[in-house]
Amino acid sequence: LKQLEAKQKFEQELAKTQIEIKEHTLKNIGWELHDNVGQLLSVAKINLNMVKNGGETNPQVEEAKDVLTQAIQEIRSLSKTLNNDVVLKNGLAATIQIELERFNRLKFLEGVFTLKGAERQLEGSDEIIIFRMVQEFFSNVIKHSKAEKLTVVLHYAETELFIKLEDNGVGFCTETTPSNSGMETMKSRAALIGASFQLSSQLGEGTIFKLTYPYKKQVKNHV
Amino acid sequence: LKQLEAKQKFEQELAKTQIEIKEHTLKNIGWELHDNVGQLLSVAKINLNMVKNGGETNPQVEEAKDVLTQAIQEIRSLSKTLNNDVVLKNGLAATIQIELERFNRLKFLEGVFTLKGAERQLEGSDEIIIFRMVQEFFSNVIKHSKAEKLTVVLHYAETELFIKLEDNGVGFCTETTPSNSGMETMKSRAALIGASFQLSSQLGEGTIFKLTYPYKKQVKNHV
Amino acid sequence: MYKIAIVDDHTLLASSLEKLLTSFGNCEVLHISKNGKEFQQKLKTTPANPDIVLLDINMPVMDGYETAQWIKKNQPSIKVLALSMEDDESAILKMIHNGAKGYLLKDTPPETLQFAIEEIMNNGYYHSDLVATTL
Ligand SMILES: Nc1ncnc2c1ncn2[C@@H]1O[C@H](COP(=O)(O)OP(=O)(O)OP(=O)(O)O)[C@@H](O)[C@H]1O
Ligand SMILES: Nc1ncnc2c1ncn2[C@@H]1O[C@H](COP(=O)(O)OP(=O)(O)OP(=O)(O)O)[C@@H](O)[C@H]1O
Ligand SMILES: [K+]
Ligand SMILES: [Mg+2]
Ligand SMILES: [Mg+2]
Ligand SMILES: [Mg+2]
Repeated sequence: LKQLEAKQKFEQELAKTQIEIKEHTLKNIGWELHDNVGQLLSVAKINLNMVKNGGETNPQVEEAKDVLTQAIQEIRSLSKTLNNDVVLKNGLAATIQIELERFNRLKFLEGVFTLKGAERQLEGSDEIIIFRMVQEFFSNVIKHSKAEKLTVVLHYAETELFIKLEDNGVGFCTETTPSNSGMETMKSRAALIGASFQLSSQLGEGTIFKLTYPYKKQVKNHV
Repeated sequence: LKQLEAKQKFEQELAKTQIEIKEHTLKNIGWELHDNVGQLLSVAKINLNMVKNGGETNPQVEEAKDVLTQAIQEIRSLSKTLNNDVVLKNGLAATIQIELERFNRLKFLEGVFTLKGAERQLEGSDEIIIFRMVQEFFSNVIKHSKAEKLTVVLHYAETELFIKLEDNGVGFCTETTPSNSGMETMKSRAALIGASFQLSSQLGEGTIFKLTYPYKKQVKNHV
Repeated sequence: MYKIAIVDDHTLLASSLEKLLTSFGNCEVLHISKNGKEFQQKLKTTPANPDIVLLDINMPVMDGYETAQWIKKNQPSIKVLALSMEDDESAILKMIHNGAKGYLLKDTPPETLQFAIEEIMNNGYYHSDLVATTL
């Protein structure tokens, strides 16, 4: 028993270490992108803005300027993605929305978000686990569905949170398709936070994911 | 007891979830940087290369091109930072080296790396924990030391790995300076992997960190 | 001639800005500093005070927030125009709170920069759309 405990403690510390390393990496990247790449692009733009051609504008220079403006904008959005990592900071709804915005921005598909009811702050750990489940569904949509549209409804009802995710892609036969580690992990994690979910799909009909999460005791309104 | 076990299982799953979210973020960033920002910059450069000015080169356009080349280079290096996250992939020595290269590149300080003996692959979890200890020392050097130089020696001896980290910064009084969470975590983690370390410093003398890690049973040569 | 000082740790960006300001014809760059501390030093050793400081935010040693606050307290006649990569609300609010008369992003078109300088010299402040929507 003692040995088992020690092993568990070790595993936990190892996981914490890995999170720290990744956080460190994300921070470095954010910093470098913003303070280094972003500024270099600003320098390039300042230079191009000074190009004088006897009053005439040069089409190539103008195009280069436009492209640089886009690149700088991309870098700003990327910083947003980086910060999105901290689920608790913005709350579940905003975090999911930022993910959808990314899909829209990169033209992966059209993401549509609806919030019903008043958002509540759930237990932090549960928000993280729910977000990761949503993220796994999104990954599946991107990887397998060929969908053009992804609809997300978050409904904060009186005693529970309902989430409905729906794609309009190729669908799959839920009876014959073996679930892989993605869906298996979802199942065990749903159980862990006392949530239940249901995945329904048919070939050619798109895929729907429905999750129900009953609130735990201490609930506050989200600011 | 059952409850404690359940709680531990939950904590572990939560940590895994967080690691997955961060990995997802890192992957997205890598992709977006490479396929999106990188491409935009290439487009800008192609445009600038087409600027004709009656045979004469325009100094602002030339400068903009140089700066873009730098930015593209930065983005390539960033991908390296992104991938460096996976400690086990390159082994401990290479991972530390990439971190030092980053310091050099961003002109934080001069990082000098020496490898003695033949590198061995340690247990994966132990490499991760050792790397994180080294990273914490590096963070302290950047945050507190005002050092211009950071020397790293990895010595793979017969039965143990010695690591020596040294900065030439302001130093601090180890007796009167309270250790914070950084150093405290280092202590408990060293114990966890059976390593011992020693931090010596004096005001105005720089700081030295020495770690000894006795190899465990199964050791292989690193490829 | 408007007398301008630049405070930015990104030396390449600072020197590009200097060229741009000089090209306006009515601006003269007195000095460039890599952080607030260096700027304080330059103020002491340079006879003429700048009318406007183009002030970056993220800098080592002494950042833009601290520098703006110091200027507000010790050199209130010098006008701060913040010039940063940062486009988030809290950065804008903090700089304006610390006395900045305007806030521009580093990739702002030159006409806007020139206009902002004119406005600050003539009216005491310039609030771009970015700032206006934040306040
Ligand atoms: N939205 C979807 N559209 C179409 N097919 C899907 C969708 N979601 C899941 N599937 C099918 O269900 C299978 C199982 O999904 P699951 O997430 O378990 O595994 P995976 O995505 O293949 O791999 P991973 O373990 O990396 O998640 C997929 O391989 C795919 O065939
Ligand atoms: N290389 C160094 N040079 C100078 N001072 C140092 C160095 N390393 C540590 N210190 C001093 O020792 C103190 C304790 O370090 P420690 O890593 O425990 O905490 P910290 O870095 O302040 O905070 P954190 O918990 O985020 O790591 C520091 O606050 C600093 O005063
Ligand atoms: K900045
Ligand atoms: Mg999957
Ligand atoms: Mg520390
Ligand atoms: Mg800066």
